[in-house]
Amino acid sequence: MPIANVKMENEAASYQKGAAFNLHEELGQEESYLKVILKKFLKHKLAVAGLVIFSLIILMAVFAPWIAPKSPYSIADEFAAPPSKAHLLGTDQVGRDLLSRLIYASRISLSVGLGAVAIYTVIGTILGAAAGYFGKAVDMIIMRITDVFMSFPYLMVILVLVSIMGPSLFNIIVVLGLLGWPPIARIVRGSVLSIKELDYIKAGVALGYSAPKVIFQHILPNCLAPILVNATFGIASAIIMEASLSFLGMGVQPPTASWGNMLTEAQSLTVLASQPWLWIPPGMMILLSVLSINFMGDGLRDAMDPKSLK
Amino acid sequence: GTGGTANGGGSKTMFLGMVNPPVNFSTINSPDVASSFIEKFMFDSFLEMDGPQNFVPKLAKSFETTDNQTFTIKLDPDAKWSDGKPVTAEDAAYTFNMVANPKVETTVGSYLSMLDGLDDNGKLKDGQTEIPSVKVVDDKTLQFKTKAPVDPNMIKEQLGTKFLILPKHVLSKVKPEDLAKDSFFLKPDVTNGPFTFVEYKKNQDVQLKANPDYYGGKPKLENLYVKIMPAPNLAAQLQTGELHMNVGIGIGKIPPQDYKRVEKLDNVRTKSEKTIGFQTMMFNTEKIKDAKVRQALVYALDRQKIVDKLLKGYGEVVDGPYTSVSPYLDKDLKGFSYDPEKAKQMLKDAGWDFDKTLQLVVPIGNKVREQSADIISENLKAAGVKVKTTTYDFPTIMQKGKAGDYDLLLMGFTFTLDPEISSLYSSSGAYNYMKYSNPKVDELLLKGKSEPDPDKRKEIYSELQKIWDEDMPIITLYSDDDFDAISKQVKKGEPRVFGFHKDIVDWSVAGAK
Amino acid sequence: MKDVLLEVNQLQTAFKNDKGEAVAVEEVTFRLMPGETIGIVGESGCGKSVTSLSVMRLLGSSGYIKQGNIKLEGVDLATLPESQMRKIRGNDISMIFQEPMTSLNPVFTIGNQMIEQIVLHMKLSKKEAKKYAVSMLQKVGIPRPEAIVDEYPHKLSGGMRQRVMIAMALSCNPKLLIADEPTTALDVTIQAQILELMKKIKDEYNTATMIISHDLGVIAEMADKVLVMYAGQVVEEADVYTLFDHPKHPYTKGLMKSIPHLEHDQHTRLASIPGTVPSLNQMPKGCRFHSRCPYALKKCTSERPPLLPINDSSHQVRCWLYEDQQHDSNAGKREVLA
Amino acid sequence: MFQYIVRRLLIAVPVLFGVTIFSFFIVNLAPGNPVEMQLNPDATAADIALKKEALGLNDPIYVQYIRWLENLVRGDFGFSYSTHEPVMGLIGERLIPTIMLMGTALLIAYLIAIPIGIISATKQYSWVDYLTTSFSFLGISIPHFFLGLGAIYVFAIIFHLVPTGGMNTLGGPGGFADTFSHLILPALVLGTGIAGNMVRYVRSSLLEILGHDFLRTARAKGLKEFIVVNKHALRNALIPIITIIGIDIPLLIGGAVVTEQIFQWPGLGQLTIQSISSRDYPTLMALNFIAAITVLSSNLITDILYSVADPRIKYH
Amino acid sequence: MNAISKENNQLNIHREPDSPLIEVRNLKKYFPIKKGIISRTVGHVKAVDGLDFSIFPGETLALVGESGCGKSTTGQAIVQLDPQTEGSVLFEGTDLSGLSHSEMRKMRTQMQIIFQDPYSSLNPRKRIGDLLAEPLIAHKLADKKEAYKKADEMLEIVGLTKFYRSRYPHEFSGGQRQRIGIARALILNPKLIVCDEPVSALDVSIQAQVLNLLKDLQKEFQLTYLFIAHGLGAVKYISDRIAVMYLGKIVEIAKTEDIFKNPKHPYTKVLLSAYPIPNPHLRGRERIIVQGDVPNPANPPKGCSFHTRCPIAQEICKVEAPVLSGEGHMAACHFPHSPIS
Ligand SMILES: Nc1ncnc2c1ncn2[C@@H]1O[C@H](COP(=O)(O)OP(=O)(O)OP(=O)(O)O)[C@@H](O)[C@H]1O
Ligand SMILES: Nc1ncnc2c1ncn2[C@@H]1O[C@H](COP(=O)(O)OP(=O)(O)OP(=O)(O)O)[C@@H](O)[C@H]1O
Ligand SMILES: [Mg+2]
Ligand SMILES: [Mg+2]
Ligand code: NI
Repeated sequence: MPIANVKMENEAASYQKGAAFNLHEELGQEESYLKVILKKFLKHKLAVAGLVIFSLIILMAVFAPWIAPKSPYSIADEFAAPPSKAHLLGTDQVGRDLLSRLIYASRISLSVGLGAVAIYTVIGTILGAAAGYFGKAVDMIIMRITDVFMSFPYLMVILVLVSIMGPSLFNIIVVLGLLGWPPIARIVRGSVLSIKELDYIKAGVALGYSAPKVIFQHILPNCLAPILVNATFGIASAIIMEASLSFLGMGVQPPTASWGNMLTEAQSLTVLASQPWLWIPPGMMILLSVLSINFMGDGLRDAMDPKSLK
Repeated sequence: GTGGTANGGGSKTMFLGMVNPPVNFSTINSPDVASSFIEKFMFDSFLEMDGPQNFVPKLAKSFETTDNQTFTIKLDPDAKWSDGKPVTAEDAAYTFNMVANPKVETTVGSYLSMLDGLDDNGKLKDGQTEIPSVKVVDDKTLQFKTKAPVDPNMIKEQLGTKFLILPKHVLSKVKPEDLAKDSFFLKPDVTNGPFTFVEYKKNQDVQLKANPDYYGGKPKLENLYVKIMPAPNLAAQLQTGELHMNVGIGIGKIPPQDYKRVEKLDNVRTKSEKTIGFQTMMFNTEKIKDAKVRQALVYALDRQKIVDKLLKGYGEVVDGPYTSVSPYLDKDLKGFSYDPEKAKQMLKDAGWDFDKTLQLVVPIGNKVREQSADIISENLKAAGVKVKTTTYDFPTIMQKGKAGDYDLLLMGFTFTLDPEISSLYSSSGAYNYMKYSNPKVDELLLKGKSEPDPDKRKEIYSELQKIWDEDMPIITLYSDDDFDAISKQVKKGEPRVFGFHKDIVDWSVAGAK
Repeated sequence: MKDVLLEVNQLQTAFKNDKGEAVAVEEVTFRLMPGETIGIVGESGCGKSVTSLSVMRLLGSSGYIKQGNIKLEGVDLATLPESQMRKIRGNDISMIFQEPMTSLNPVFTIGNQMIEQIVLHMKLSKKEAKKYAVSMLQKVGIPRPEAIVDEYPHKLSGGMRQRVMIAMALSCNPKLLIADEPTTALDVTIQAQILELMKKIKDEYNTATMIISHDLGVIAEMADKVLVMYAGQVVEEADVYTLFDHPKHPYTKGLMKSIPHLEHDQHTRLASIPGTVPSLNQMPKGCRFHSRCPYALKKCTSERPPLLPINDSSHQVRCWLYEDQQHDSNAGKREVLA
Repeated sequence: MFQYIVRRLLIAVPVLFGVTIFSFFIVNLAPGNPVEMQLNPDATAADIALKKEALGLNDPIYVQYIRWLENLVRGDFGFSYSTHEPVMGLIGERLIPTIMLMGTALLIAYLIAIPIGIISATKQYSWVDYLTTSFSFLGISIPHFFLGLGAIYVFAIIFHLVPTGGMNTLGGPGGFADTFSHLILPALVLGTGIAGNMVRYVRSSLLEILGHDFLRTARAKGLKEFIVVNKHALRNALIPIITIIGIDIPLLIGGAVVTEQIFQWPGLGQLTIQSISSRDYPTLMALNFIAAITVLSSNLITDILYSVADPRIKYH
Repeated sequence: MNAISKENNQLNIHREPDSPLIEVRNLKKYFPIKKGIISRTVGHVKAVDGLDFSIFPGETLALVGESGCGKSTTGQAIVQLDPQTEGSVLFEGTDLSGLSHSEMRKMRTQMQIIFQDPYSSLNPRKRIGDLLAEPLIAHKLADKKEAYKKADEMLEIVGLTKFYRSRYPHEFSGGQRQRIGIARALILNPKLIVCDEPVSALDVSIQAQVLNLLKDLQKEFQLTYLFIAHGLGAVKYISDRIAVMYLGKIVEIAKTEDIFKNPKHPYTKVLLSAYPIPNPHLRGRERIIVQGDVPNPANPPKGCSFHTRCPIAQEICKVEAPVLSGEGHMAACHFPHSPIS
């Protein structure tokens, strides 16, 4: 179609004259969405604090071999020794340097937390979106499968899967990832059901977009907030879950340290009462990373909320 | 005050703390030590072993043989079932027959395998219901005969102290195939021991009551509770006075990390005792074929450190299946001391491939053992051997062990004081996960089992221990001591490795403060 | 002259936000006599609702009255303690909102919500209050009031809900009724019903009414006098006939012209005000309308015009075009504001 | 409503069926086998064979499943492989303690979470809000065993306020007060764990409601802010809060394992762990079945509660 | 009607004069009401209950009526967003329900829709440029560069500037958003645009801008509009013909002037009379205020569906549904000439 140069008398004129001042202002702050989000995010003090702390933890994990003062496995003479010059955080019950273990453990715990949550968020999102968007039989079947999965003997399934695949970090992540999706699927389905009714989605259909395009490009980006909230909680639970898996011998394998199994190893009244260096540091690390992720999530959600951008 | 809030029992009640929950009270079909432990409060064994190979009469006034083949048991004439009926030789014979009956589910069948007239599994032939070699001589006298002469100590330990008899008059109507499921075993109401059953609250406690008509005299305690709790709680409850003692013997162990703390408590005293239980590391001899390599790996282990640090010194390093309690331990063995340099050298000499990674498989459930795995893998690494540790729950371990799906496997055992240990070392042994097969060993084991003379047996087992050190299919890592704490309120009674139930009738506690 | 019921003087209302504050209502001044109806018109976001909420003192935690006073029968509401203010709300001043669909609590019955207020202010027993509620529902023309009183809001149509809101608002015989876009969400035929009802009620109770709308038709139908607001300011105030016959402010004029009248000729173009309403954080200097004003003078871009009467009549306008017809008797006040 | 319930129950049947099939195969696929776990070291080959036969483990797995299903239809869960008790009894005796613990824990969770949630929602972005957020994360970051041990240490050992564990004082007078003193600590531990999660839900659902028009109406009536929040807002916020009961109950059944163990509380969680470690298939199957029923029925119950809390929702 | 479309007929000589662009035949859309154990359908909301009308190229047909009378449903059925239960929609003679998915997707370039709410009709997370270029790219009508160029041009056409392309919807006012919505609908160069209350959510001063724009665009691109509204003022300004709907049915359809000058159906009269006139001098005028609400479309009254509220209803109205009749100016009323007071 030849787009003719239509003259919009009134409006065009107005935009030249009246809106001129507006225009300049607005052109000056032409920003990308990402930048807007970033700016909003950076205003959120706690989110920034979270980002800083979390980045530090990530750095710690990445550069563990360079940061850790000792090998996380080598055994000193003093077992369960209190903090000292030689061992800044003391030694664990097998005489290993706690600080080093703590640093190395961040690799494991973060991979479990982030990895498992990433996997199940993807699965849950896809299934939930499909159920919500297509409705009818697809919805029915997916939701029944979700019910089945939710009423599953969780421990048993993990036991079987892990023993078939062998307990390794990767497999733990995969198994936790494969089992965690039902709540996400439900949440996403709910959001999709409500977003699907919005006019801009209808407009997408009217413009002749294919279903995957509508789902992935138009619907899903708009239900990020609840997914994000669930994911931050999920990370904490996955880190703790890994620890409780070692109850059944299915956790991260010794002598590898994770924050979770460092805590589990300290399961004793004596430790609780008189050897706090064994449990406070890993506990703090879990709390700190979970809190920082949460605050980041909060900040991100606020920053991405179109309402808050208005 | 301490204890005042905690138990409501008064001065005639005792509380014991245990970690492993008993499964059921089926005397002939209970799979675990905890069940047997509880059963022995309610059912008397023929004999009690109160020290290494020292047997004292219990239900049996006498347990004798003249030829080491025909044994005669005379039951206590006063022994009565709790319903007033006398305990008779018929009851004993009934129990023997039932255990040997191939239709009866049992876990104690092997105790009878040496009886004449039974097959190698200790079962009756099809169609038979009575063991021909077991005779009821009179009301109180039972006689049985073994296939060949045997060391009477072995019979006394197995049949004498572990075999509990059932009341025939209560159970005779139950079909053999239904016996295992009979409700009698959930609530044994006709028993012959010092205490009678009141209630078992699953995973909480077993409540027992004094049997006033006990032939050995009415117990001083009126009530006895065995409380079940996770190990970390033992120390707590000892401190609060909710417990009078832990039961020790592997089923009520205080975690070593609490030892110091418990020692410092002013309301309890502590004691420790050597045991016959031991923890091992098995070598899969099909995967690590070279005995020199296996020996080298043992040299690499700093077992003393495990004992000193993890067990806080309450334990010992031994090299074979016999701990220092056992009369059969060959004290002249030179043993394997920690020597990483030597280990390295030996490995090199044996042409060990230092790039190979060994799979160390560890069962979960025993904290110290899990921790020792960390030390072991560090030790081996120090010797240049790569190790990958994997933990599994127990059923999985059994499967992996059987399938030989491991290189190194940690496992603990408590056998009998008797040195018979074919199930571990014989090439057909049920626990021979090492796939260890040495015809000489098999022969000697058979010989040892059927040798009635203790001195000769000792020689045989000494030789075996030497061979095992040479072949090194399995190494004992340590034997941990029984560390027990007893409330100062207890006037008499304490946990014991041998003969726990021996003088239970005399046990007593002082009233609550 | 009768006593003034409500006197709003130089009201300025602001909201706290992360940048500091945003002034939503810059300058609003008006008086209301008992039984009189004042209409407030203006585009979305110009501060109509904030003005009414300021009178109710329901600005939420972030909003506050920055300047000015609001005198109800001589009592300054702007500084009244919250507990006193609560006694006035729902009693002396009542309010009807735009969205009848969402203004009633979905989990309580109609009766429940009415009784709550009646018991609170009229000190009746629950039973009496319910009877009274039923009679109020009857007054606003709800069929079967005895049954409806026990229904949940979702069972009612929008028009019915707005009737309930009116019944609720009137139940304590308020001196002042604030209706914030009472019919915007309703259909034309229903709107006509509600407007009719409001007129009837006003005649019966002689309640002073503040009616807010952006529909000039509704204002023409209901109001005695009209405030035109633009970007937080009153730009023109006049009695309804004057305003519609002789609008002065360019914005008011533009508004009047851009309404598609029914008698309007189909083939002539609609007049429209170019551009958009400036946002709160980008208020132009000088006259806030100057960027859209076809008659803007140089002065308009830099100096802010005051709201002054034209030729000493009751017709007030905020525009430099009429400077020579106005004389500033309030110079002092203007200085303060500038 | 009645019809709705019936329909939901009918839909639940295939789901239950799916769960049983899946869990039966999963349970049987687990390495290790029940027979070995029940024999002591000296068991003979004949004993093992007999046990296997007696338990029907020699049949193909689908035959075992059908047999199990047949029994189930007759209301029979079979006998435990390890204790030889009827599974029904085994579970029955733990059901009451489980429900008691769960109920109290939920109650405590709500008692903690709702006021805190309200405070942090009404004071959004204040330091109180951040503090409660941090505490709620503390709640989910601390493993239960740790919280449990800590509670025992503080309340039982240092202050002697409550016993360290169990359900009744042994040989004691029994009765409500006694049971309660045993119940309170584990319920508190469990409850605070859940509360952590719940505070966030209460907060966010209340925040959502706080922006609604009808609250302005309530304020315009002259109501006190307290009533506005706690009557008008909370009642609406309850609806999303109800959802998490549906999520929490199933979690509680399985998730109380550790707490039950530490406090020697005789609940289903402990039984689950034991059955897993002895590969007690019939008990495990029954537990899975009950868990599935709980999940499904708590879903149904929440849906019904929805319609009670929200008159707009009516099921047909 | 021909006066208006004359210009178009000249421009589109290849098209048969007077052949409708859209023909709606007996259009029905029932939404099921589900009940019972297996969610049996126990009834229907008859949202649209047998519509027949045509829209000719270049003309604007307005659809007015109260909330819930089925206007949007009709609009969405025409662009096949929510296909009809019964009846057919013919686009240039092609029955749309006979098309396959991919054929329908292609057909969508011919007809577009503009929504009422400018705030929910633009994806908040997409830049304006992307929003506009996306349809061209999705239909492979242009490569990326061209698409964005066209998007820029389109922005200029609707009176915005191309500098806005990298901004997000939230940065625009309602009127601007509605312009963007119009641009999006236009970019595929459709023949028909369904405007579902495009100005109801806008301020008075902005309404006029958008209405003018729509009218200008129609002239320029020979667009055909189905214009849905409930405000009569806007309708009067933009439409050539008006169809008045009540409870899923058309009760009157005629040229705009005819409707305003000479309404036949009492409902139309009521609508006209209820419309608040922005002139205080007309305050005291006679108005017809009907009582009661629109009946439930799941259970519409028998006979004439308006009889429950109709001031002139007779016995026959309760039993017999009137049919739409008349030449050019059609109304469905038994007493189309009775005056109402
Ligand atoms: N709670 C609030 N916090 C911050 N800003 C607010 C708040 N309420 C209103 N505003 C701002 O105050 C200005 C005036 O809003 P107000 O609601 O009074 O407009 P209005 O004239 O009633 O518009 P409408 O016709 O859309 O109802 C707007 O810019 C709005 O964004
Ligand atoms: N998806 C749906 N499911 C069930 N009923 C529906 C659905 N969509 C619309 N309806 C019903 O169909 C009828 C017509 O709705 P429609 O949206 O077409 O009305 P409308 O004339 O556009 O009203 P409005 O002016 O409020 O937009 C209404 O009664 C509505 O409740
Ligand atoms: Mg408003
Ligand atoms: Mg509509
Ligand atoms: Ni004309």
